[in-house]
Amino acid sequence: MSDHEQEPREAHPYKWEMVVDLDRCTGCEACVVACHAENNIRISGPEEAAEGRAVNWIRIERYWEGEYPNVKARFMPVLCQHCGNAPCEPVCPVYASYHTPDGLNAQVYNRCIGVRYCGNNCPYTVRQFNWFDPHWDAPLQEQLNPDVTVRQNGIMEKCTFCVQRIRQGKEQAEKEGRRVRDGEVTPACVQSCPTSALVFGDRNDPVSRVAKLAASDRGFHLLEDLGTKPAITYLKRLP
Amino acid sequence: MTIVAGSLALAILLYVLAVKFVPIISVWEEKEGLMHGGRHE
Amino acid sequence: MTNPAPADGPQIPKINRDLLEPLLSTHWSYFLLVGALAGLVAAGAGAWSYQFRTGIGQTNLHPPVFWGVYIASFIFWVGASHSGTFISGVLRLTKAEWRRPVTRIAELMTFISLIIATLFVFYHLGRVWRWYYLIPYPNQREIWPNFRSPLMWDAMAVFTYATASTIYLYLPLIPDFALMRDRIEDWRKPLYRVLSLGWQGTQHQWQVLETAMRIITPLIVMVMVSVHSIVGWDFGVSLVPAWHSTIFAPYFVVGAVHSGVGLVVIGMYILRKVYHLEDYIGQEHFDKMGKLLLLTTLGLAYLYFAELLTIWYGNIPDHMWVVDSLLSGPFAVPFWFMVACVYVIPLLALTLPAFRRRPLGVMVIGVLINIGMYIERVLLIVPPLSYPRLPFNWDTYVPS
Amino acid sequence: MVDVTNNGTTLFALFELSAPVKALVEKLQQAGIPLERIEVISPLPLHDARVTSPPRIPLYALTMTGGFAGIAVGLFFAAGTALFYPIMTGGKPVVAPPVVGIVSFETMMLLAIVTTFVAMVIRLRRGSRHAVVRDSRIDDGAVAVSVQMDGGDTQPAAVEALLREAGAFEIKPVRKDRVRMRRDAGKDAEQEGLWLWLGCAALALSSITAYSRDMEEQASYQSQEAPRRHSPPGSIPLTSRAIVSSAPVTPDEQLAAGTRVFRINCVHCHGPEGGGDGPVAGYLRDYRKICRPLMSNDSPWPLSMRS
Repeated sequence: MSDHEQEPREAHPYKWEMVVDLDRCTGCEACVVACHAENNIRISGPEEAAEGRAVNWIRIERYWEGEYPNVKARFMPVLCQHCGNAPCEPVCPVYASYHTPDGLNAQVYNRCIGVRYCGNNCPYTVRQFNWFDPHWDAPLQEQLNPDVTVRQNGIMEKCTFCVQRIRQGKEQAEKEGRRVRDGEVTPACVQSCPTSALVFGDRNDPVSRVAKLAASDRGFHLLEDLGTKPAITYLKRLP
Repeated sequence: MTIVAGSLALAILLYVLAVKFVPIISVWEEKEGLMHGGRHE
Repeated sequence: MTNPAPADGPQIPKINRDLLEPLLSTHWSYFLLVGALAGLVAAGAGAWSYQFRTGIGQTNLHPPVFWGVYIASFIFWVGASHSGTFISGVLRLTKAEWRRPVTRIAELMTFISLIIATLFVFYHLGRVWRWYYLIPYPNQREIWPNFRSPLMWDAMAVFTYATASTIYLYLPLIPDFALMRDRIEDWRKPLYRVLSLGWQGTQHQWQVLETAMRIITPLIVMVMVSVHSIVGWDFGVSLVPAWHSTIFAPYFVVGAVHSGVGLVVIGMYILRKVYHLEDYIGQEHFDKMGKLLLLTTLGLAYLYFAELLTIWYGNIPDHMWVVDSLLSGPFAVPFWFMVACVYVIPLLALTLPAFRRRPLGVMVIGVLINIGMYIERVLLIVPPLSYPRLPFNWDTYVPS
Repeated sequence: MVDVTNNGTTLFALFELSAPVKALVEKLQQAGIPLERIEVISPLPLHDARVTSPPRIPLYALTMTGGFAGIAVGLFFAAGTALFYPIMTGGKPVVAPPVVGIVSFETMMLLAIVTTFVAMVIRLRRGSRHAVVRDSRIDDGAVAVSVQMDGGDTQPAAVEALLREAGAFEIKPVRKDRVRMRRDAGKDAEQEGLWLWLGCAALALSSITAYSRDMEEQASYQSQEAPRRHSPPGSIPLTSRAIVSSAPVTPDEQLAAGTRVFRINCVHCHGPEGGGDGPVAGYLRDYRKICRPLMSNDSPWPLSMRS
């Protein structure tokens, strides 16, 4: 019997990546809501949000383009870039932050002891810290996703590319003896995006949508010059 | 802030307590200094 | 020695009497002070337990500023711990005679500062009840610390330094413990008997002790340099704008010595006043300490200038945001106050020989330097974190 | 080591700090007293009386040894253990030379200093068994020289003369029982030390075990559990992570799937062959009881699973 998990890691076939088409993004924040619902992200409430502690694994940054009357709002969804050379990983003293063979930056919650160095060292500031124990107002705790851990007070968390969906898809595919099909696995944000600005898939699959789009000449990476090799490609037509 | 202030107080407290257990000037080194030429004022 | 000092007879008993006096008699105000301090400590402990139960959120930290006053205090106290090692270690190495009355004061400070510094690591942890994840021992969790993390180097360095400085405090204490064992007849006697390790004062014992101190002194000086270098690298190796700098390690070491010497001056002054040690700690000592402070002031100013100059001249926007916020932005007031406390005032005052011979004056400079250095540590941490590379969520933070 | 209880006399003389101790010791040696029976006790190190010291102390060598051991520990921590579980983080190599250097430096220093200290303590304690009387006047600025003699007739007188000549302001013989008492005091100190260390260890232990908190103990975790309804017994989940296939499966496939599950979840105790010899089994209290059904031939366990 050929055990899949005994194969050498280098031979692992997936590399999960995302493409964000800024020309399509309308800033509707459906992805943010979907992410909250899928990943049991705690509700901060207005007071904490005012203190800057609102937790969003994906946030829409808004920039203004042009001078006053001809001004245009531009939106940029920013989530964990799942860097190939992630600055958050080597600084973790307990391996809570590490690199999976699939190219994800994993965050192992129950290892984390909350030194918060990763949060400082992330140039995209997408890592979130649990300042208090999470809570949900009355009916909301009924909709928690049983596939996702509730993170406790004192640990770091961040976008996982909905790793629970990825694993489900991979197990299903493995059971049927095939690779994961393009579009079979979608994180919640991608699934909910009404304009299909977000595309997710396996970059190692040359015919996947994500691989084709990432090769587009509109593509750029966020803070590319830092050498972090982000797994998210932004598309934007330059004027 | 209270924690920071409390820690400063703890540092001083430990020092104050240590003064009661340990001579704050090394006695034998002071004697040795005396032997080495008595530069005392 | 070839030329023994003549007729030391009455002087040595006087040393014994004077230096053991603080251990034997206690003024009522001492208990008042202990009580007041214990009250403050209890308040701090209460605050910590509250933070423990509710969460780190009580610190007012919030993204993007993940580190705040705790880490600043940690750096400050580790820096303060350099007092003992620098003064007693370096001066012992150079066989400076005037070190004698100062070493113990400084070594005690090292020891206590390190305890406090370690505490701040624990305050800082999000899940402090899981701190043992950092210890490398085989366990059923199959968790092993990541030695590539600067924080791991930090933990090891501080542990090494704490162990070494405890030993370093203890070694020259052994003969004094023996003295106290013979002179003090109360409940402390058994303690001293244990701690004096059966010290008799035989030449064999002296030789062993002096050999050990000769070996350990240079080692601990090296450890001292490495410890604050590593604390500096905590910041230097990161990608955060204005942290990512090669100068951090030497800058941290010199800064640590700066505030450490300042602290020792404060301690010297207070102990001298309270226990009437004017015969032992003279103006000469304050003069020498003042010169040391002048030296570290100049060194630190040089390094700080080099750091700011390169950022300013390079004019990389990411870094300039931080520097602008210090020079003229929201952090300008504490920044310029810090510059005055740490650099300008000490420089002006300590260059005057007449000023250096006034213990009170040098002590005030020590206080200013330490206040300034504490502010400097906070400014080192908060402004760079407040201006991440993506300008979307710039935000500062005020400690609670 | 000198046996201080033999039948002889011990003379104990007090001098001014400025007395020519070195010359005295040399004269005593010429008078036939072996060096190890002369002890000079002083309140501060007398660098010129070093004649009395035993051969050089191997502290430097021990420090070096400790340092090298420390380097080895550092290498093991930073490089060795990284190779056991090669986890890549952020593009850093599994064995990163600068890191190995930093970690090894700290462990080297740690072990070097601690070794030196421990060696010194051992030497000090051994030295203190030379057992001589301590006089409080020593601390007030005197040097004491004690000479042990093994019972010759003329020796005490000759030695006493030498001591006087060197300027002793007091000479007294020391009784044997006095000397022995000192040794017992040393024993007491050792016992007290033991209790002190035990107390410290107990304190440290209690501080470690004071608190424990887990996600599982939190209300927030239970709130996640509450709305989940239990499915009827025997039902098969449709969309969970459990592996369910709509396609009909052959017995062989089932067996393979079962083997896989067994290998993931059971092998640790039950062993690869179901023999109860897994690596964890030895740690279980009644592991034979647990594994017996699997070892017997009439057990329902499919022994054909071996592959």
